[in-house]
Amino acid sequence: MVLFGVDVDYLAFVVLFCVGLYMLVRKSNLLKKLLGLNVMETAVFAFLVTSGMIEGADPPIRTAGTGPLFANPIPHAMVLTGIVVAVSVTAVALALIVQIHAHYGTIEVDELKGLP
Amino acid sequence: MTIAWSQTVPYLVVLPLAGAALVPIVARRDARAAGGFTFVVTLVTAALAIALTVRLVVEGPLTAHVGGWVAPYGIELRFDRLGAWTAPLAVFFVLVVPFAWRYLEGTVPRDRWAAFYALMLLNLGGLIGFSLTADLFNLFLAMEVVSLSSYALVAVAGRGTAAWAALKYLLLGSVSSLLVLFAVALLFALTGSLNLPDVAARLAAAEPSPAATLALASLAVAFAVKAALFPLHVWLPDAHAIAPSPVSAVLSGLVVKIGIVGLVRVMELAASSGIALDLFGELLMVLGAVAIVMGAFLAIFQDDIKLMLAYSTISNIGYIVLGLGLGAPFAVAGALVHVVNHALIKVTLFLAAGSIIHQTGLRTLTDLRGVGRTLPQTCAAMTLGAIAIVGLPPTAGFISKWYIGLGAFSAGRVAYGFALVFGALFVFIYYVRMLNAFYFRTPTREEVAAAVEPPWSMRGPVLFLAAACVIVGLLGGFLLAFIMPAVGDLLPAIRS
Amino acid sequence: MRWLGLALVVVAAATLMLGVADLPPHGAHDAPVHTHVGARYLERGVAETGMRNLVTAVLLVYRGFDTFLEVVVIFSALVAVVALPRGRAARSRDGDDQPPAALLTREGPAQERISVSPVVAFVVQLLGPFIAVFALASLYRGHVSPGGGFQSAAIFGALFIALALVQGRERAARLVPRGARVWLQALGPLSFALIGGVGWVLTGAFLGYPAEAAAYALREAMVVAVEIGIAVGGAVILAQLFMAMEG
Amino acid sequence: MSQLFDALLLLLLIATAITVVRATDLVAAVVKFGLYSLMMCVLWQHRGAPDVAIAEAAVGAGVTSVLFLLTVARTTRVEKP
Repeated sequence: MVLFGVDVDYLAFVVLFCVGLYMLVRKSNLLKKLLGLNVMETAVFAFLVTSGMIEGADPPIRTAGTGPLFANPIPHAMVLTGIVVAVSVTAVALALIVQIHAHYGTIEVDELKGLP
Repeated sequence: MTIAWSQTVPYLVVLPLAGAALVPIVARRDARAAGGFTFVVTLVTAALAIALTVRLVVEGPLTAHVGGWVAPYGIELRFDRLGAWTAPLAVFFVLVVPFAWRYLEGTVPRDRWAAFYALMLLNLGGLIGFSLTADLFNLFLAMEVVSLSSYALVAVAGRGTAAWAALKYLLLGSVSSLLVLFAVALLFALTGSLNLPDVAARLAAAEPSPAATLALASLAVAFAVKAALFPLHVWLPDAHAIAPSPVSAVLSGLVVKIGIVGLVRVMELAASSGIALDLFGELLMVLGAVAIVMGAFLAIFQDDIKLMLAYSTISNIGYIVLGLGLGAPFAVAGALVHVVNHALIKVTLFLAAGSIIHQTGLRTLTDLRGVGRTLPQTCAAMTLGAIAIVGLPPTAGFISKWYIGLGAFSAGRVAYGFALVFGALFVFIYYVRMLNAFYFRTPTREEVAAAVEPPWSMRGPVLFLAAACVIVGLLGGFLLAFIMPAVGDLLPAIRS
Repeated sequence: MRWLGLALVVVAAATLMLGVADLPPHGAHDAPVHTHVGARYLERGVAETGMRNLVTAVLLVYRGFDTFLEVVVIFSALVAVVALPRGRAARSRDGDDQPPAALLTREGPAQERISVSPVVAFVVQLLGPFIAVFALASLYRGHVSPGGGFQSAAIFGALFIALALVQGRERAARLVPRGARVWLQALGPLSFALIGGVGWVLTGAFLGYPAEAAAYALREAMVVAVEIGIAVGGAVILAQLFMAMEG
Repeated sequence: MSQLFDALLLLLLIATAITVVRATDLVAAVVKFGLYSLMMCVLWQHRGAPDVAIAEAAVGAGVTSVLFLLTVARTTRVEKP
């Protein structure tokens, strides 16, 4: 579907990306920032999956009774890998947030800035 | 069947990474054994890298097709003249790891040593993978290995302040990684390929599109964050100053260089796809010049020696970026040589500073007055490093900065030449300040008066590196001659 | 400062919009993305790799080096989380925060672990074996149907977490023997290094798989070894990440 | 039909993402994020990526949400305005 010359799906992903970016830069709470980062990541993944699809195509699994059109398998492999990377970074960030809270007693950036 | 040298290139990446997976197993018996094991792994990696560099000189660039799939259908690793910087890279790790053996005692709890050594090896493997791969998505993954291990290494010494510095680093670093992933996705959507030369060829064949320019621009911004280029440097000082000193040496000397390697890749991509990045070269020059002056200026006001060295890194990244942006052959060659030279000097300085901090427990210039009398060897190494980073002949810093300056004047960019001179002046001021405190003031703290030289496992690497600062300076011509053939491929990006 | 953030979002939105406006609309089968590398994989992948699921073929065979780095990334995450000191229960300095353990029940006493409704516990225990079978099937059938090493790891990891939540961490932890953990968590990178080395000896290229028809069984064995490495290693790492975060 | 479904799903995704931004209760925010991930996984299944959908359901919605909840339990539940 194309609207104002822009593919609606890509438009939606830009909106999702920016919602995540907004959460990352404007929210003071570290957990909220991290959620924002995850929303941004998912938006990029969605962009990848969508760029690899073909209208009316089957998943890239060539068993009997499928075809003749198949979705591109490379973006799927990239997104699978990307999901693992995303959860890895998130886990490390969360472990750091727990430490920050144990030390400073807050996870609000506005409050952390004033502390030594 | 003879085994081709080129097909051993993947082992440069695999050896340290598989070694990292083994470190926790080795450490189960004795945490110290992990240190020895890590040292052996870095040693083997460095030996392979040096052997490959020799092959490179003899028979030209080596290309490995992982899994036997020829590009663009598989992942390609290229060991070329730019990729050869992985040899000094691995050698630095060979020196940093023994330094860490004794340094960790008393600074990092014993039950975290295994994690520390594993993270160091992961960092090394990621750095090598990032420098050698010719595949966009592989580049992203190697970058994530480097970044993730760097975030953890900053926090490894464990107080909450370190965690906060690490998290700031992580948040900015993740945005930068996400930009890279987005750019990779865009380039893939445009060309259907991930292999760098193939992507460039297909972009060149297609009609010029804003999407391709956007992809290159977001790659450039992302790598500028990783390189801590001036307005995007905010994460660097805290993270590099708070980390344990061996980690600071690695982060400040080596990890920021992935940003530079990334920028070089963007330049290659732009050059061979014919996408004119009109503002790109100008922007690099302006930001580089500002970074030189601002980094050096901010360093003057630091009392904490590690914070001072961290700001000096921002300034030196400015030199490299300015050199790349100038686009004159001398300047680009100087910049590429400075990547290695700055790594050498900064590792020397951070390890020497780490020795001083480790032996005295103090880290500000005010507290460290007179330390030159009680730690003469370590401070001599620090002095050599300082002379090298100011760029006085005959040290390693001289030749690269000289060529960047020469490039600026030969390109008619006199203003940038003066930025360089100003930067050097500030750098001179803050190192004179340091040397003054070390040698010409009387100790005010009894820790300084009672300090003794560190054990040989720490002193050895520091003295060796300090000597290397001079030797590399004397042999600087060889480095330039080695890198010159690679410069030609980069130039059209800026000239166009 | 706050306006700077908002301006950044607006600028990013405008730039991205300009960038994607220029892309070919998605879903067209003749876009460049579908006619180059992906098309070749779809065309020859089944013959070259013996796998009908081409995503698995890309992950393990064509772009195996990516997957190697992927298992290294998640291994790094585990090492990183372990490297951080065991945080004790956070000391709350603010009066309005609730004590952590009362989080999901609100009225529970502070020492009690998060309590779970008996219905949920029963359902999880009832479904547990079936989920495990699904995870195994997704590993075993990964080359002909959706699934594969990593998906299987993800399902096993999620199952472990569900069990730990309803049965208590101690009982779940017994599923992953303490002594074997250091080996199991390293299984991903190690299996890749090992099989990659075998491939290097056999074919001359790291992570190469012998293509001759006679070596069919050997190739299968190599692929299965890597898949098991990814699945077991990934699942153990996810389980340990959970246990480390639970404190 | 398919296009309508897609458009509806995309709108719902955006709406859910915005509710994540607006939630001041962090448990609610995480649960909404889990919902967002699950809807994303439906979208991918619909786009011919069942492999990715499985992984996203187990990791994106499952493991990530649990790790977030554990962190909320060990830090604080309320986001300060």
